[in-house]
Amino acid sequence: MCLGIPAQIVNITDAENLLAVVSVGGVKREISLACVIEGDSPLEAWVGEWVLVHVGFAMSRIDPEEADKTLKLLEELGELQVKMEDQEGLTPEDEQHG
Amino acid sequence: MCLGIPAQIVNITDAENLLAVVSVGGVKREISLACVIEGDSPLEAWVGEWVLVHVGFAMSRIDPEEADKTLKLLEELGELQVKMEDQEGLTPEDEQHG
Amino acid sequence: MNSHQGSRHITLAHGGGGKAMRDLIETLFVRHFHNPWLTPLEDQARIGLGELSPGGNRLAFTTDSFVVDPLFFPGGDIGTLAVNGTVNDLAMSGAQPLYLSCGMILEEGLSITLLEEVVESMGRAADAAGVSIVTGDIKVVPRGAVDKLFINTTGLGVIPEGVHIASHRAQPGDAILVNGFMGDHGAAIVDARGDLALDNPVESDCQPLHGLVAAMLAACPDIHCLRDATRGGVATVLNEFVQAAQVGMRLEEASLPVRETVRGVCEILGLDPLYLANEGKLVAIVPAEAAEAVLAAMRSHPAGREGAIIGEVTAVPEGRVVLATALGGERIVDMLVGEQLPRIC
Amino acid sequence: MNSHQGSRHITLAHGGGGKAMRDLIETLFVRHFHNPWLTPLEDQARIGLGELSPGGNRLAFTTDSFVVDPLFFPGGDIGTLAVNGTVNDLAMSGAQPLYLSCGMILEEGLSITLLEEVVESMGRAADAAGVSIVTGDIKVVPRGAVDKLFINTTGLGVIPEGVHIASHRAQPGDAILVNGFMGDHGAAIVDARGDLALDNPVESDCQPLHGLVAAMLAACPDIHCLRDATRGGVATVLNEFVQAAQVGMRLEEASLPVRETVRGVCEILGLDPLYLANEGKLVAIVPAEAAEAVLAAMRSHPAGREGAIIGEVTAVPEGRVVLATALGGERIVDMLVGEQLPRIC
Amino acid sequence: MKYVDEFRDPAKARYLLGEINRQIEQIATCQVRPLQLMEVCGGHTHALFKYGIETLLPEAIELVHGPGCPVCVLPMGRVDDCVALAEQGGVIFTTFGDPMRVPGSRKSLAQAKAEGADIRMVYSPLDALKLARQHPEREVVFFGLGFETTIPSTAFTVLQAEREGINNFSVFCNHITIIPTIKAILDSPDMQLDGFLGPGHVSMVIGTRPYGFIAERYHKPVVIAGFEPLDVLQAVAMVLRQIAGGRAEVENQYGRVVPQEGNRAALTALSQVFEVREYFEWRGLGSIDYSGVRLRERYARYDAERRFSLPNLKIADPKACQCGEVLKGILKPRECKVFGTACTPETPLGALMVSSEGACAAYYRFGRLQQQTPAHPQDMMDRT
Amino acid sequence: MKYVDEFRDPAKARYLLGEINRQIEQIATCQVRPLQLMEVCGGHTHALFKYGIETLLPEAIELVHGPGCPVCVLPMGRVDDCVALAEQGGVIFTTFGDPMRVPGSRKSLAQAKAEGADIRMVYSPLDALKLARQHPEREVVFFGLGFETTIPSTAFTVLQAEREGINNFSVFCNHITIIPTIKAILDSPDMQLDGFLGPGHVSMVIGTRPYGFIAERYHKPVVIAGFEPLDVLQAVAMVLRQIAGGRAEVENQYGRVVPQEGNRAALTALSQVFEVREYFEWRGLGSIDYSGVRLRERYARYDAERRFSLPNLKIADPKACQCGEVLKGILKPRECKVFGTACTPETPLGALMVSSEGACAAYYRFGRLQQQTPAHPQDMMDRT
Ligand code: SF4
Ligand code: SF4
Ligand SMILES: [Mg+2]
Ligand SMILES: [Mg+2]
Ligand SMILES: [Mg+2]
Ligand SMILES: [Mg+2]
Ligand SMILES: [Mg+2]
Ligand SMILES: [Mg+2]
Ligand SMILES: [Mg+2]
Ligand SMILES: [Mg+2]
Ligand SMILES: [Mg+2]
Ligand SMILES: [Mg+2]
Repeated sequence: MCLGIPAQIVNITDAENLLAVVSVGGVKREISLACVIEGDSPLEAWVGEWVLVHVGFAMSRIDPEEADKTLKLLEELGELQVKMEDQEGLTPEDEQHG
Repeated sequence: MCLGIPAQIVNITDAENLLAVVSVGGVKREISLACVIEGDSPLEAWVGEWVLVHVGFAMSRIDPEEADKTLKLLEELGELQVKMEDQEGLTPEDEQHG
Repeated sequence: MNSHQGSRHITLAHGGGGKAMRDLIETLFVRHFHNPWLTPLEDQARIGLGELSPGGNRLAFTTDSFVVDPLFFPGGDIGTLAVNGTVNDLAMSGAQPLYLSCGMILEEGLSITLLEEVVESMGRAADAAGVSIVTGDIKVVPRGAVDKLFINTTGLGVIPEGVHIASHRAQPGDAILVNGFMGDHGAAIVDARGDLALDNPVESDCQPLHGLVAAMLAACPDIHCLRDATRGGVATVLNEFVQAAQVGMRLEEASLPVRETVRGVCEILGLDPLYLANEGKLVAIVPAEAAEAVLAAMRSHPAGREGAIIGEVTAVPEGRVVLATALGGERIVDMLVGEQLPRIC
Repeated sequence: MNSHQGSRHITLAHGGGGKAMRDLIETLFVRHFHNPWLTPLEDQARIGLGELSPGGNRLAFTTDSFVVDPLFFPGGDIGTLAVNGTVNDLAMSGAQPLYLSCGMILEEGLSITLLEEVVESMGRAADAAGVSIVTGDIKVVPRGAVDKLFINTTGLGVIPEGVHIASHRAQPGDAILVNGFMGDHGAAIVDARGDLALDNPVESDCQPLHGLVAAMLAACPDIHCLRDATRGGVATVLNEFVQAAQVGMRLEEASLPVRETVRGVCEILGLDPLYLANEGKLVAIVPAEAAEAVLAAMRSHPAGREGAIIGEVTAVPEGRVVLATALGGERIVDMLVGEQLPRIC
Repeated sequence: MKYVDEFRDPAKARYLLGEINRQIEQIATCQVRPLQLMEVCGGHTHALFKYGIETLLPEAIELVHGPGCPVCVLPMGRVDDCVALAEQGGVIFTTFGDPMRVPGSRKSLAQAKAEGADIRMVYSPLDALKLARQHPEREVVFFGLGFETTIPSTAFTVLQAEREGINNFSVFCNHITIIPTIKAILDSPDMQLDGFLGPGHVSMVIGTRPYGFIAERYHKPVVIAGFEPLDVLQAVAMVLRQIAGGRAEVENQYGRVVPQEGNRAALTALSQVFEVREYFEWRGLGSIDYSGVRLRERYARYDAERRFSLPNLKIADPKACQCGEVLKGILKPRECKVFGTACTPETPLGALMVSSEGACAAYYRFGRLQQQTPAHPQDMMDRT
Repeated sequence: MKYVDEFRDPAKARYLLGEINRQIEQIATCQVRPLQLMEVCGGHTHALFKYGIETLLPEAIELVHGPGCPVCVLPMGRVDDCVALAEQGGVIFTTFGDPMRVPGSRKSLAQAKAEGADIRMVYSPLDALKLARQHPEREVVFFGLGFETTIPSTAFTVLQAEREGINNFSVFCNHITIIPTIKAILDSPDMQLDGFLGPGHVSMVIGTRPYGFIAERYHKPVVIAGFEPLDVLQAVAMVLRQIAGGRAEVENQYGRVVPQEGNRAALTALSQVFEVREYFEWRGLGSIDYSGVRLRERYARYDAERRFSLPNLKIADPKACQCGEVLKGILKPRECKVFGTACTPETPLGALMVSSEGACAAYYRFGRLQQQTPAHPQDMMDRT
């Protein structure tokens, strides 16, 4: 459930109603920031940020460090695997349908 | 102004609202007799009568005797003319654009 | 039609290019139109030029859209109209009509039963006219974007060598013929929706005319002009002819064939049968010396029983159609300006 | 257009068969479509069979109605679509497209300026594609009975001898090609009406493809299958092929050309570019040994710059299109059921 | 068709033409100038052209096409009011087909319909009432148009609406009456008429007596005439016979339809619902006293003029338009400066070019023949 | 596209598959029966099929497609209510595209639209509110559908309507919550699950804590997962690692989007506008306590259930339909008696055949391959 897409905030269009424009691969749409704003932090600070958009609302700020962490972990896994395979004399392809 | 057509009353469809069906060359339509009914003479008596119809209302009962009278008069005129032409040795055609 | 179970109505999916459309085409159209050109369901029908050349040396190619409302009317429906209308436009060049395309635009929510009636009726009309519907297209548009159902048919036929029918060929002295009562179709549908509340026994004259044309060509291969008198009626066709050929015409009011009931409709609504639409009537201009032979050929064909010579081509007044009234007077029969509206005054 | 003085809108009179219609045809259509077949304004165009036979031995004959909403969209309009759509259906048989008919259904009240824009655009597209619009028809229906303007075009072309393109000819081992980015048209119009409030830089790929097809045929006269991937997209065409030829297909996800912006539209709305409509894209099935030559021919033609080999025909699974995902997994690419609807989940 | 075909008999027409020619010979004026007979009614104008009657009449008779087409005399401001009504949200504007193309200052009803107004053509005011019954959530306005022939049907429809308690129906009343207008024409100083064909269908409602003043005060013959060719020809012969005999009377050629006393039921309904307006504006003729009617106060809720606010502007006829002169018989249509050039049936400047009863449209459609063909050399520009 | 393409990298997927296979080798159960992992969320089901992930996973893992597609679990009676609302005069019924084709007892929304109901697809509840603003004379009803991911957006829209004083807008609330449902499944006696992929987008709203009971009380591992292929594969690997290590914890694979504490602003709005229902009916699963929400009394005027009278009938699922068993993982889609025969995407009997997240539709569309081709002999009927 709940199709969500990462989108980058391009500009604020209606600060009063918390509306901003996001871009997804160059396609733009106005969405609401109502679900991610707390207190009265300046809206402009959101420009350039990535958010997860669902039914026209930003529902979460995407954390770039967490994303990097995940990807780095997987890279390390790959390196580890290469080492193990070298030891076992197996190629990863053979394991694929394991 | 005032396109009117002779139509024959075929049957009464709604006595209360004075509606009847007329026929014009076999084409039928419901019309109102409101403009030709006076007092409460029986509507059925109108079936078979010819009326002059305008915008969905019978506006006049057509008098068959008067119609005959007009046509007879023209026939007599024709007979008279033939006699005169016989006297004058003229054909009616020659006079046409006279 | 298993895939429409529980849905007797057209939905946008039927026009989406996917499975629902494919099923509709196969269960409805291929079934009623079945022929070897259509069945491969390619994007285009392919017709050997060799199949065409024995019939003549030129293709006739014509298109019409059909938007009649109501879809079913006394004497026909949009399907018979769509086939016969295009068959007739082909026939008016002297061509043997052979192949038709069929483009349908359907309104979301249209009853599939109704659609099938129309498709079946097209199939029957095509069989009767000896033509094959060899390629087609379906579009479905959202409710309200079209009024129920429109059909386009486009036709191909082959014109025999030596036949040169063209509107500019009318010559002074030529005879003017029609193949029967004028205005039946127009009178039949003028109130088929019932707004004017007429109870009207007139039926549309919708019929294919190529058989009749073939019979007429047999009697006189040099027919000068032919046109089916559809929208705008006989008056419009004659005006097109006098303008194209730079001649005049003189019609005899007394010889114009009009059904009593059609006269009735015209009297009631203040219309003129010369401008009423026909769907099975043609106007022919033939050399004077061939007029009686063509008339005889017409009258011996079922589509021309009440055929008549209605006037002749004249040198003057150039570009004008004159009607000699029964009374001996004259008037001009002009192009229709605007639509013919029901009159009360 | 003197006769429309004071009325910049289509009225029912423009479809009445009378003077207003005649004027509209002469001032608008004849002007923008001008060619020797149309100008006589007969009920049918006449085309010498002799003009056709040098080009090949079979006619291709196809019809499509165009109902796009909005009428004008990024990269084209209903007029360019109506010409190129039918040109492409002809081209998919290998034919040289030659003649088009044009049936227009207009809504009472339509702006004549807008109509002229469309007609002009059709004229330009026809010139660009080298085809002549030789016969036509106009119907005007009461306001509300049609949404502004629909066009039917029906086309004629000649198929060169020796070319035998048919959907049942796909054979295991054949290569599957497309001539560029998928889904541009569908992505361009999915929100051209603005209901979904997207600000969308995608333009329709609307273009004629017969030049490209000629170049491909020059590289390989034995192209097995060709189809333009319009409604239902590439997925639908491939499914039609596997069913007609009783073969299977295997696509490589990684080789599918999709524009970044089209991916964006698909991500936002939950759509699949394989099912998005194209108006200038074809799918070709060619013998494996000719694949590289055809690809090279494609890429050297302006309409095929981003052409790609996207997969191959397989023996099994019969009747099924399989996609090998970039990840190494597999899934079936089925016929579209229903329309593609924007999703949120 | 009975009461139609018998009255189109060519043989009898020939007798009548013979009679007409004989009468002409006995009228002295004819040696000096053509006799000017006005057919008041547009129905006669239509019949004259439809049957080519003018081409059969001798040169010595010149027919002047009078103001008796309710469409032709509709002022531009009233057309604008119609359009304004039709364009109000929620309104279904119902009308006979005839006025659809009459130009207003901005647009005609046909154009308003093309642009989206809900305008429906009806055959009868009862059809408009039916629409009101079917669409209780809408306001149905009926465009009441016509002379005394038509007024009673509108009156009965209003009475029926009241009887049924229908409240979403109203009449935009443009009904006019013929007698004050004939009087205005007779009083016009630049006018020289020798006799009148009286309007047959108006007369079946109002009877023959109201024309008495024409004979008595203005000493012009009047013959109430039917609309078939024989009716028209016989009426012409009867007028000529009066002139030849030095008489000026009201005669009734159309006895089969027109009773001397008119139609009492119709007149009762008419005066129950309507009252005379102090004046009414006619296209080309200007304001004519007591020439229009309006709904009485008691029926105010059926009166669209009271129910809706209307622009109600007096719009001057286009400068080039000479409809007024043509209506009064001072100019023949072809003598109007814009006839056939700026003013054609496709782009009418004046209302006379719109309605099929309008003299200009009739001349343009049916009458151009004589201008172009030498077939009838006796036809001069001023008589066809 | 950023945050998308990186997470579809085939090389990294291979590493993860290697890791998964290694973990499998260390799990004893796998020698006896396949491990059953439930992906709760339909978004995961969709991703599994879209990327062909199931065809890559070892036989020893069986994915059970859970109840997390709000369209699939919509009971027939609620669809009927939607149709009834949409068919009320004056109503504009707005909905996401997804539920358009779900069968009701008489018809689907798509059919109702084809038959004339004014049903419009929207991308956002704010678009529905915009329609209400544009059509003050109409009643705009928004079909509120979805789990905690979607509820806050509906809540904010209601608050916005209140702020603007828009009174012709209401929500037909079918929002449901995932936790009680997972609990119901875990309590089901015929259920044998070894671990869960947690719903990533629900969790970005509710956070990770609410899943604690699964680990603590039922001793099953839970990994909150994203929706890209690497997310799913990594989450599977993480679940396996917990099983292999004998752990049962709530872990978060989707840290870039899901904060441990969830989204406070969203949760505040949610509980301001909505309150938990005592029970809610799910298709196939029957009534589940506290599994739905409704608008609070304070927002009654935005509640379509209070504003309109609805049939509100409980319609039994078709007899042949086994959606419930499939939803609980007891049957695989292909084991349903009507799969592919009476029930296909064109003529769906159950909702699982409609939505692209429905397990049956996914199997039918993407999954038939393995049944027909010998290319993957290791695929058994019960696992594809
Ligand atoms: S030509 Fe036109 S403007 Fe002149 S009098 Fe006739 S209708 Fe009026
Ligand atoms: S096949 Fe149909 S009825 Fe059976 S479980 Fe799937 S959706 Fe439900
Ligand atoms: Mg045609
Ligand atoms: Mg035609
Ligand atoms: Mg024709
Ligand atoms: Mg097509
Ligand atoms: Mg409709
Ligand atoms: Mg086609
Ligand atoms: Mg096409
Ligand atoms: Mg195609
Ligand atoms: Mg045509
Ligand atoms: Mg429209």
